[in-house]
Amino acid sequence: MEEIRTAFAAAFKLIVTLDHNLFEIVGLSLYVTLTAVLIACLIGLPLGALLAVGRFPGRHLVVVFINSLMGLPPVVVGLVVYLMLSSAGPFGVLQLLYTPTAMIIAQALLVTPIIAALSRQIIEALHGEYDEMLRSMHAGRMATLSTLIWDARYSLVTAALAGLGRAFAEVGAVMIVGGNINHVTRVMTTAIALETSKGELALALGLGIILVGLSIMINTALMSLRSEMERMAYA
Amino acid sequence: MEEIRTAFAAAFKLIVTLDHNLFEIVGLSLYVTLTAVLIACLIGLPLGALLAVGRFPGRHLVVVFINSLMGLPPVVVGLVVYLMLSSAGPFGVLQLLYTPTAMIIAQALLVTPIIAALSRQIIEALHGEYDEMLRSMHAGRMATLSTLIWDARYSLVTAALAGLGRAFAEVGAVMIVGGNINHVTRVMTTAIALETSKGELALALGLGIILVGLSIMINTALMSLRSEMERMAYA
Amino acid sequence: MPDSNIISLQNWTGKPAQNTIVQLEDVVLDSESRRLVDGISLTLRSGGITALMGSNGAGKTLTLRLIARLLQPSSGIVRNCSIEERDIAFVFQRPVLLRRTVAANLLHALKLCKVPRHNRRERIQLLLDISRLSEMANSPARMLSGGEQQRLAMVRAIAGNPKLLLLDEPTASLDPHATSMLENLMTTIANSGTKLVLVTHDAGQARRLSSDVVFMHEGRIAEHTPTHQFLNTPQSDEAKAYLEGRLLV
Amino acid sequence: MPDSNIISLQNWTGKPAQNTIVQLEDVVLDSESRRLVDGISLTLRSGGITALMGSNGAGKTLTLRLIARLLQPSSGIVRNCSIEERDIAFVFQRPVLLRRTVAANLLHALKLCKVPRHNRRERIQLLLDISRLSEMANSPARMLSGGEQQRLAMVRAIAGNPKLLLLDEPTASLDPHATSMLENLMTTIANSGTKLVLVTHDAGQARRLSSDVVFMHEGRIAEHTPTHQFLNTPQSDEAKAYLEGRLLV
Amino acid sequence: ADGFIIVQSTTSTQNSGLYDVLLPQFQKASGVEVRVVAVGTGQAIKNATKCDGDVLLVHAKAAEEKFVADGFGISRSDVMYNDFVIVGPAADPAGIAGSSDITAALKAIAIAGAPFASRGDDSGTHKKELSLWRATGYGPAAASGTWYRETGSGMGATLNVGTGMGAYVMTDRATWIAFGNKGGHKIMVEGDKALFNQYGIIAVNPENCPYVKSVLAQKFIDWILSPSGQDAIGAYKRDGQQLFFPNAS
Ligand SMILES: Nc1ncnc2c1ncn2[C@@H]1O[C@H](COP(=O)(O)OP(=O)(O)OP(=O)(O)O)[C@@H](O)[C@H]1O
Ligand SMILES: Nc1ncnc2c1ncn2[C@@H]1O[C@H](COP(=O)(O)OP(=O)(O)OP(=O)(O)O)[C@@H](O)[C@H]1O
Ligand SMILES: [Mg+2]
Ligand SMILES: [Mg+2]
Repeated sequence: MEEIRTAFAAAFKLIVTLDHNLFEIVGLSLYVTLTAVLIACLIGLPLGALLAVGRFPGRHLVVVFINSLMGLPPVVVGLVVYLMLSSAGPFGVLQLLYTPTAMIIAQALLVTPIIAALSRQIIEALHGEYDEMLRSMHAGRMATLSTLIWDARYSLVTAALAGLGRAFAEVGAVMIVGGNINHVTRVMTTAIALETSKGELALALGLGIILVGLSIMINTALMSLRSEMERMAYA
Repeated sequence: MEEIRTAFAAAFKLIVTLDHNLFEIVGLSLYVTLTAVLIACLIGLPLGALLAVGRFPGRHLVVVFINSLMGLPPVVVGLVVYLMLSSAGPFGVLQLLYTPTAMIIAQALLVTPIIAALSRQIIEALHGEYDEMLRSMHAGRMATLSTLIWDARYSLVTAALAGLGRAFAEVGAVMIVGGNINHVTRVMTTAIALETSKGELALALGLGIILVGLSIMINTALMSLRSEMERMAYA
Repeated sequence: MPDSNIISLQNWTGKPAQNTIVQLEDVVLDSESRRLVDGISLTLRSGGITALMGSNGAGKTLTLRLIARLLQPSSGIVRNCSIEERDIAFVFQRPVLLRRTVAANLLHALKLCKVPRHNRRERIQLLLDISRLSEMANSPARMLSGGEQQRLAMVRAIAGNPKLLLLDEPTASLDPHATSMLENLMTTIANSGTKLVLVTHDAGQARRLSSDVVFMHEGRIAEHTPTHQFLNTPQSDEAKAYLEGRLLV
Repeated sequence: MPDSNIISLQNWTGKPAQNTIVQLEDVVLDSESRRLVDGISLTLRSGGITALMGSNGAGKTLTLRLIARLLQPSSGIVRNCSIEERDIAFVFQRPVLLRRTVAANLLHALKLCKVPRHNRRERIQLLLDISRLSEMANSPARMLSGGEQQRLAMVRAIAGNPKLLLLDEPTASLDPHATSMLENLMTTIANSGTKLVLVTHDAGQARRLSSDVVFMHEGRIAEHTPTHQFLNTPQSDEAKAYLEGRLLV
Repeated sequence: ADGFIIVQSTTSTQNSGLYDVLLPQFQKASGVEVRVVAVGTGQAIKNATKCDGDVLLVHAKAAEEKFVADGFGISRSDVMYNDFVIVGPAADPAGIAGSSDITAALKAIAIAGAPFASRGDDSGTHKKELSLWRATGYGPAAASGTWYRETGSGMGATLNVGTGMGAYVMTDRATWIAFGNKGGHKIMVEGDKALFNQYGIIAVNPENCPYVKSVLAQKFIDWILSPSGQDAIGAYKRDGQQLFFPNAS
């Protein structure tokens, strides 16, 4: 329990001393996570919308499959990406293993199903309401998707935040494909895992506190942006 | 790449030989995960509904906070639960560390915010539609919550599945509080992590394939149950 | 919908005496950009039907919502006298039905009204008979036709024997037969001591049912007079224009 | 809503010639439990207004949805002749509006109709004028009053100059002035060669506007006759009962 | 079983499979179940400090002695040893294959700037590696992020990185022999006396830790130090090679 007190002190100290290592790690965490979530949104949102709207055979199976992929184990994703990118693998020539790019790929793979599954749910609900209206106005496939995504955008923020949370907290996959290499691919979560394995529980917790603090900051920023947009939309 | 072929072979062999260890591990995984998600639903659904419906001061902050907690790092949750349950910790007398119960606690902590945040989103949308109707019928707080949860139940399944996915794939927290003890607290994900650290990548991947297969089976079962219920509701 | 049903359904507890049940005093409702309800004062006494008329956007629905306390006024007072909040029922202009069957919608309402378990079955059947929806008892409520939905919303609202019933264009999408049945039902309910406030654009309906008309224009009450007087010799220019189907410029 | 607006809005391309535009042949629609539309055959020719009448639940809305191809018939054929699917517009009984401003709802419709970018602004203003919603152009559409929403849905539907306009009780919640304006608008549109199918429970409205009445009963067409004949000497018992506000037992 | 104890252990003993043969033998002899928590040496010591274990089995002599001196453990005994080796890619960019001089080999790596994956996790192995670097006069910390890669993870993970990026790695022999993802890597340097690796065992002190099962813990320690335990260690082979050499005094 004493560790928890010490942890806050450690977190505080790291921040006020503007610890250089900390900033490097935080910066890389943000870069990797935000890029991965952005990619996941770009793929997951339209995919979710398509699954919500489309009426193709096997749609139900695809939905169940995507839902299941929310339970994709990070270690497995890490391993598959590792095998793909390793020098012996098919994309070995790119020499991406143990780079931030590899970490982004792994996280995007993990997060895309989450965003797709959740946005499928959200957009399906809206589609139930809009379907006949849009069809009576002869909206094509693209127009239907964009109208639904746009009108559901405030709800979709929550789906994106769920993806962000997963990516931000993720350690198993980035550890394998990034290697947690100091100054190169070390991010907040892998640093926490490292300090834990060293038995530096207070420091690990301190980093954890900073990570949660960051998460709160990002969420606050996004939610303010969202309410600001909501306000502006009718200003 | 060859590993991926080998992995499928390994997975196949484990299954057809009815490997005893595998069944033990799968059983524990299912027990821990399903119990944790059940607890998380029992707390998270009403909490989400309350946040969707309630109009108390600071509600917005609580919503942002719960959204942020979707990004709670498993290692941090693991550490906190560890410190609580450790013999030196406040709940040391219970001697729960390195037991499945400890793993359930850690996973429930991780998953509750996810279910709460997502169900808040889903129920808020429904509440926008039902609010005046329910108030005009003088529904009390409890009746409002139960009506909303019941009428949103098919959508809430997706929130529960997201939580299930997270719990099922989770390794960092259960590793710390469970200790990955053979025959006692070893689950699918910790077994995969162990095989990875042994360099047995094909076996690790094979276990991962089985895990994903299980996830698909659970999702299929739940979605069929859902459509069955949907059909029955109006039979 | 034989009359005997309607009578046996209702066990109206209010008495026909003319005691005040709701009072609005100088009620104002502002949106961010403009004044929507502009200083309404109104006293509703028990029994009888008051018609609430006025152009689209005059503020009729908002006034009903203020009376039902679904909205808080920006200023002014809405006061209940001799009735409690739970004695007020509302039939919305665009009824929202639960994603359940017709019968389950009624059951839900009965539960909220704390109708004892053993009475519910019988009560549901009665309400289904009144609304002529028995055949659709097990259909999803949201698949009903427009008029059927409106009828369901009506019987759902009277499930709890309210003392004040707020009706927002309840016959707008009903066929002639259903309209006349519903008008009979409204009269019966009003005669048993329940107060009805009826929003309608149908002057004939106001004439047939209401004792007095509150006429609204741009958020204000332009006139409040007995029905025959309102329809034959409207006082305000706005009311004259409204009744003639003209636009007041 | 001066008449000049209405005329300048429309650049109706259809000619008043009486060519067939939609044909229904023995159309049946079944739900899991019962037959909802029961063998409808109907030919719609361009121009003029056809009223579609019948009790609540008779199948009027379903018939419109079948014509608009929003529903697939269980059997039978719905055929478009000389018009394409995109020439059909629909005003729903309970209009669904986008979660956007009034103006944005119209803009969305104009984009879907492929109105060129530089014409949109002007066009929106025109539609706002017709519906008298200019002042609310920037309000969220879903906050409009019932009647205002119905007016918005109407102008949204005519944004693309349809050749067949399906109207499901479009004046149900309009005030008298808005009703007469909308009736004028419907006449103007019909005169310019667009076919209107108007669901209404208002015999007076049918008399004022329509040339013929399709009367439905329990999913079937009970009679299809010129309006004056339908209203004065209805052939079927069902229509007689309907017009008298009786229930046919 | 007659109860169980928890052993906080380093990972190499677990990953090499030693426990899988050792523990069943002990359980058969004593009826006591042994539950192994295999974590980094630092974490194992920390966990034991917090009384979350009955026995500590690691390989970091200085830290172990401090653990005992601080009163957390009763006494420390040598159990077994093996040795560290340097593994590297077949291409051998630093040209150190076959060397038995660790200092020279590390120097060669530093001069060549050949990738070297260090655990960088303060584990026993990492501490040993740092002490070996100190002897060379090269401070690898300055090169961290370039050719010197601190993986900040366990032995297995570091080996995965090493084989993945073609880097040299220092590992204990047991882990290497049992390791499944060797890729093209081979042992490059072995046999230097400085590479000696001693494992010790400690019973957690019950004076600080009320829940510690001292009696069972001592039973396990006594057995492992006894001839039957030591013989079992010596008999354990993978691919025909002995992984650990018992040396209890
Ligand atoms: N939440 C709101 N925010 C802003 N304006 C609103 C809101 N609700 C209603 N209004 C506006 O207030 C005015 C009055 O609305 P109300 O719904 O009371 O009209 P009404 O008299 O019931 O009309 P109708 O006959 O069309 O139903 C309308 O112009 C409407 O656009
Ligand atoms: N999807 C559906 N499944 C089952 N029954 C349906 C469905 N949609 C409509 N119905 C039923 O079909 C009948 C006809 O519905 P429809 O909406 O066409 O009536 P309508 O003539 O438009 O009536 P109203 O005047 O009340 O609007 C109704 O009894 C309705 O309950
Ligand atoms: Mg209204
Ligand atoms: Mg209809």
